[in-house]
Amino acid sequence: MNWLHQLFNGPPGTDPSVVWGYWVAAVLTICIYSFLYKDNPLYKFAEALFVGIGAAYWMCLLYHETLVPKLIQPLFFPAEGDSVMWIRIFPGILAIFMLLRFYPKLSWLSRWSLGFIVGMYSAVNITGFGQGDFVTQIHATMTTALRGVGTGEIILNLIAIVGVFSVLIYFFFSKEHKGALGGVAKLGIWFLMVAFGASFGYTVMGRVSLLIGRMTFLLRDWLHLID
Amino acid sequence: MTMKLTAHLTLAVLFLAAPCAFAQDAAPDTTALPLDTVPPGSVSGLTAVDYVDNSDEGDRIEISWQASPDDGAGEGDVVSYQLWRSENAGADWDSLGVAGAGQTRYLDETATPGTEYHYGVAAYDGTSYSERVSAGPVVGRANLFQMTRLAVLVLMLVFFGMVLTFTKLAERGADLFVRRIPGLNAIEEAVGRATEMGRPVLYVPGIGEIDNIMTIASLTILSHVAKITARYETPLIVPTARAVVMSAAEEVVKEAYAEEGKPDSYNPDNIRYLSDAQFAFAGAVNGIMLREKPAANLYLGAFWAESLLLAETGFEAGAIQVAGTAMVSQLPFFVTACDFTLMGEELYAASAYLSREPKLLGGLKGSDWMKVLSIALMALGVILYYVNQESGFVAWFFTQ
Amino acid sequence: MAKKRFDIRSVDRRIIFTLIFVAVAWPLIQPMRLPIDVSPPVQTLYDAIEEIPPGSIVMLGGDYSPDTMPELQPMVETFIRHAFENDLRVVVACLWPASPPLVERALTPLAEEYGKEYGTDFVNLGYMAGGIVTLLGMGASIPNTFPTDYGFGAADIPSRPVGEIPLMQEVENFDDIAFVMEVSAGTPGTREWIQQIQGRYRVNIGSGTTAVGAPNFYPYVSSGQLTGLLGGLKGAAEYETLVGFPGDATKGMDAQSIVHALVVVFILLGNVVYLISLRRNRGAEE
Amino acid sequence: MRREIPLAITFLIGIFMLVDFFVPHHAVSTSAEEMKQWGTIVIAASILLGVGNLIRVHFHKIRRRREGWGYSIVTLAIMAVMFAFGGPWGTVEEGSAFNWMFLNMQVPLQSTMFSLLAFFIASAAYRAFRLRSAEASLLLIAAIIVMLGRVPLGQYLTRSWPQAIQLPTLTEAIMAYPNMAAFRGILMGAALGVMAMGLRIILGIERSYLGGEK
Repeated sequence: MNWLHQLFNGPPGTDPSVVWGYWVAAVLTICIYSFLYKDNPLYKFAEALFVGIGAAYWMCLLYHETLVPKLIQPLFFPAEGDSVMWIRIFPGILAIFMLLRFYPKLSWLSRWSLGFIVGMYSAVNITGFGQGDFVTQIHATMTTALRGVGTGEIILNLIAIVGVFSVLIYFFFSKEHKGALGGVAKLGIWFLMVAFGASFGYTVMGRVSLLIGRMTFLLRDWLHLID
Repeated sequence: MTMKLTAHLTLAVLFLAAPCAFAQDAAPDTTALPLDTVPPGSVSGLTAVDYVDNSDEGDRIEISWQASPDDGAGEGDVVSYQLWRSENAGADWDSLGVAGAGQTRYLDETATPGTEYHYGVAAYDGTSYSERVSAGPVVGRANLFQMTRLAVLVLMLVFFGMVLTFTKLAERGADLFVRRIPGLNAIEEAVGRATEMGRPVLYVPGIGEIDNIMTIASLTILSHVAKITARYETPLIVPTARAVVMSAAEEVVKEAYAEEGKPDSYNPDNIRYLSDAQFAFAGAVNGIMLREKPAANLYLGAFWAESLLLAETGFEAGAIQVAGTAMVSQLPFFVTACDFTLMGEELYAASAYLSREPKLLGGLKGSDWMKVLSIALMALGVILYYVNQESGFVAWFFTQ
Repeated sequence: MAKKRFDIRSVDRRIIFTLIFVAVAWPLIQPMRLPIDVSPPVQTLYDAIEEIPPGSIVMLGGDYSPDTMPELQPMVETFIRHAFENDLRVVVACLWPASPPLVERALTPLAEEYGKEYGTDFVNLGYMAGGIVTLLGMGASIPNTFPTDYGFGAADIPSRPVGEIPLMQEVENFDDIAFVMEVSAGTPGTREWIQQIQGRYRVNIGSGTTAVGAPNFYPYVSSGQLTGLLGGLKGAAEYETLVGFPGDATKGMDAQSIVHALVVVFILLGNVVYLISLRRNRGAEE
Repeated sequence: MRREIPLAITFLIGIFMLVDFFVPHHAVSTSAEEMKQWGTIVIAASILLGVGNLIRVHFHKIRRRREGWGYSIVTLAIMAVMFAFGGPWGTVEEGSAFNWMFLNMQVPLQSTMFSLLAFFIASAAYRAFRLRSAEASLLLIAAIIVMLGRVPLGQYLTRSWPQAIQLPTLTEAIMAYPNMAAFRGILMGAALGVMAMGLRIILGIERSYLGGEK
C-alpha cells in the first residue's frame, strides 16, 4: 500500500504540483504510444495539444526573450542612462512588413523582410560552408600522414584519402559514369554505403535511447518501480 | 593520431586563452627571500606584430617569444615574463604587463593606432630579471583584410568565377552536358502513375526554413512537379512546416498552374501549413497519407527525424515514394524505404537537370570542376606532405 | 535506388513493437551492468576540459529540445558537473527556444551540490532567435546578442540585463571563453557553431550530439575543428564513466545493448524470410 | 518595383555580410553587428508569422467544420491557455504555470513522439533492410558492426578476441576512416552547392524564394 500511496503522493515531501505533473505526463505519454496500436482519438487529442502548446510556447518565448530585449526595450523603455536606439526602428519596420503577409493588399511588402533574411543567410552560408566544410576539409585531407605512423594507420589513412576522392567523383555530373570513372564512382557508392550503414547504426542507437528515456520516466518517476 | 593532434592543438590554444588575471597574480614579488643571484636566461625569437581581430581598431599588438631556457627546464625557476613598451625606439620603457611562466604570447590591447612601438620582454625568477630582449618597430592598424581567410577568398573567387562563366555559357545556349541522374525520371513516373490511378500527389518540401538551400532546390523541383500535375489535372498536396515556405510554395505552384494555362485548377487549400513542430507535422502528413491516399509521395528537401515516420507510413500505404535530401543522416532510411532516392547533391543536380535552367546548370558545372580542382589540390598536398611534412606554402596559404 | 517489394508482412508490426517494449523495460528492472569502454573522441573531450586552468570561463551551448533529452540531458549534466568539479565558470547560451529550462533543470541540483552561485559561477543567458545570425552576433559581442539572461528559478533570481550580472562583466566575446561545449540536437547546432564560430574565432569546441548526428561530425573531429565528440547515449555514458559519476546514461546502457541485439536479430530474420521468398519466387518462375 | 527592392536588399545585405567576413576593420564589423541583431529580430517576426498562420489555419478549419475540427478547438484552446499564462503580461520563468505546462505536457509529448521512432525503426529493420545488392549488403554489415560495437554488449561478446578485431575497435575504425571519408566528400560537395546557391541568390539570379511576379 506504501507503493499506492507513493503513486498518488510521490515520495515524502513532494510538492503536489510535481505529482500531478507526472500523472499528466504519464497519461499523455500513453496517449502517444497508443498510436502504435493504431491511429485513434487519444493520439489525435495528444497531438492537437502538442501543436497548440508548441506554438504558444514558441510565441511567448520569442516575445519575452527576443522582441522585448532587442526591439521593445531599446525603442520604448531604454534602461536608465541609455538613450533610445532609434536605429532599431528599421528592423521594427522589417518585422512589421513580415507580418503584413496576413494582409493580401500589402503582402508584397513582406518580400523586403524576406530579402533581408535570405541575403544575410546566403552570405553567411557562403563563408561558413566555404571555410568550415570546404577549405578546412581540403587542408585536413592534404595533411593526412602517409609515413611516420604505423603501417595500420597508413593503410587506414590511404583508405580515407581514396574515400574522399571517390565520393567526390560519384557526385561528378559532367561525365557519364563509364569506364575508369564509372569504376571510381562505384567505389564511391561503396564508401557512401558504409557511411550510411554507420549512420543507420547510430540512428538506431539514438532512437532506442529516447525510448529508454521515456521508459525510465514511466517506471521510475511515475510508477516508482525502479530507482 | 587525430587525438594527439587535437590534444596538442587544445594545449596550444589553452595557453593562448589563459586569462590575464593569472598573469597578474604572478607579478614580481620584491620582498622575496632568499636571494637568487643567477638571473634566468633571456627569451629568444621575440616578435611583435599587428594583431588582426574580428573587429579591428588597430589597438592590438600580439607579442610572442620562445620561452627562456630556464622556464620549465634549465634552472626551472622562471615565474613570469615582464613586458615593456616603448614609444621612442627604446629610449624609455613603460611597464606593459606580465605573462605567467610557460606562456609565450601576450596581447597588448592598449596600443594607439598608428603609433610606432617597440616591445621588450625579460624572464623573471622571483629575484632578478634576465636581459631584456626587444623587438620593433610595429604599428597597430585597423586592417582591411583578414589574412587567415586568404584561402577561403581565393578558392571562393575561383569557384564563383567558374560558376558565373558556366552560367553565361549556358545562357548563350552552349550545350552543357549533365549525366542522367537515376531516380530523376522516377519523379515523373510517379506523378504519371498517380494520374492513372486518379489519386493525388503528395509533395513534402521538407521542414527546413526558406533560407535552407535544400528547401529552395525543392521549390524549384516543386515548380516542375506542379506543371506536370497542372497538365494532368492531378491534385497536388503540399504540406509545409514553415509559414514562409508555405507562402513561397503557394507562389510557386500558382505560377506553375498559370504557366500551364490552368490557373483555375489551382487549389490554394492544398498548400497547407500544418505545424512548425516536427512530429506534429509528421503526424499530420501521415494523416494526409492515410486519409487522402496519395499514390505518389515525393519527399524532397531538408528532413530530420520525421523522414522515417513519413517513409514508413508511405510504405505502409503502398504509395510510390521518391525521396531526395542532402541531410545525410536521413539518407539511410530513404534509401531503404523509398523506391528512389536522390542522395545529397543529386537533389541540387535534379533541379538543374529538370529545369535545364542556365543558372542551375552553371552552378552544377562550376561545382563539378571545382571538385576536380580540389581533388588535384588534395592529391598534390598529400604528395607534398609525404615528401616534406607540411610545406611552407601550404601552411601559409591555409594559415589555419 | 530501385527496390522491389515482397510481401513478407506475415508478422504484425505490433508483435515487433511489443518485443521492443519488453527489451527496453526488462534490463531497466533487472540490470546486468555490463562494463563501459571509452572511445577516443570522448577521451579527447574529457582531456581537453581537464587541461583548462581553474577559474576559466567555458560556454555551454544548449541547442536541443525535450524530445532529445534522454540522450543529451546526461551530457549537459555531466559537463556542468565536470566544469564545477574543475572550478570552471559556465555561461549557457541557447539557440533553441526549449533549451533554457532544460539546462536549468540540470543546473539546479548541481549548483546546490557544489555550492555554486548564480551570476558569479554560472549564468544562463537563455534563448535567442536567429540561429546562425545569433551565432555571428555572439562572435562580435555576447552581451549585445543576449541583452538579458534567463534567470534562475531555484534561487528566485528573475531575468535581468546582463550588465547587472557579475560573471558577464568578464565576457565580451569568444576571446574570453576557454572552451565551448555544444550540446546539439540538430540545426542550428554543432555544424553552425563550427562554421560560424570555430572557423572565425578559433575557439575550441567540443560537442555532444544525438547519435543520429554523430557520424556526420567525424570529418570535423579528424580535421581538429571539433575537440572531442560525444555521440548519443553511449557517448554520454562514456563521459559519465570518465568524470566518475555514473548517471542515467550509464543506467540505460543495458537496455541499449539488448535492443541493439534485438534489432540485429530482426534484420537477420527479415533477410532470411526475404531470401526464402526470393528462392520461392524463382522456383515459381522456372 | 515589387521585386526590385527586395532583390536590391538581398544584394546589398549579402555583399555587406561577405565583406564583413574578410574585412576585419572595425567600421565594417560594428555596423555588421547591428545588422546581425536586426536579423534576429526579423527572424523572430517570421516565426510569429508562422504561429499566426497556424491560428488562421485552425480557425478556418473550425469555421468550415472540416474533418477533425474538434481537434483544432483543442489546439486553439490550449494555445489560449498557455498564452494567458505566458503572454506579455505573464511570465515564462521556472515555477510559473507556463513552465509547468512546458515540463509536464510539452516535454513528454515531444519526447514520446520522438521515441516512437525506436519502434518504427525496428519494424523497418525487419521489413525494409534487405541484402538486395552488394552495396546494400555493405550497408547492412557496417550497420550491424556499428550497432553491436557501440554498446557494452559488443565489447562484452568480443572481449577475448584480439584487440584489433574487437567490435568497439572495428566500429571506431569504421567511423574514423571510411565513414569520415564519405562524409568529408559529402560535406565538400554540399558546401559547393550551398556556395553556388548563395551566390545566385545574392546576385539575384535565383529568385524563386520570392515567388512569382505580382
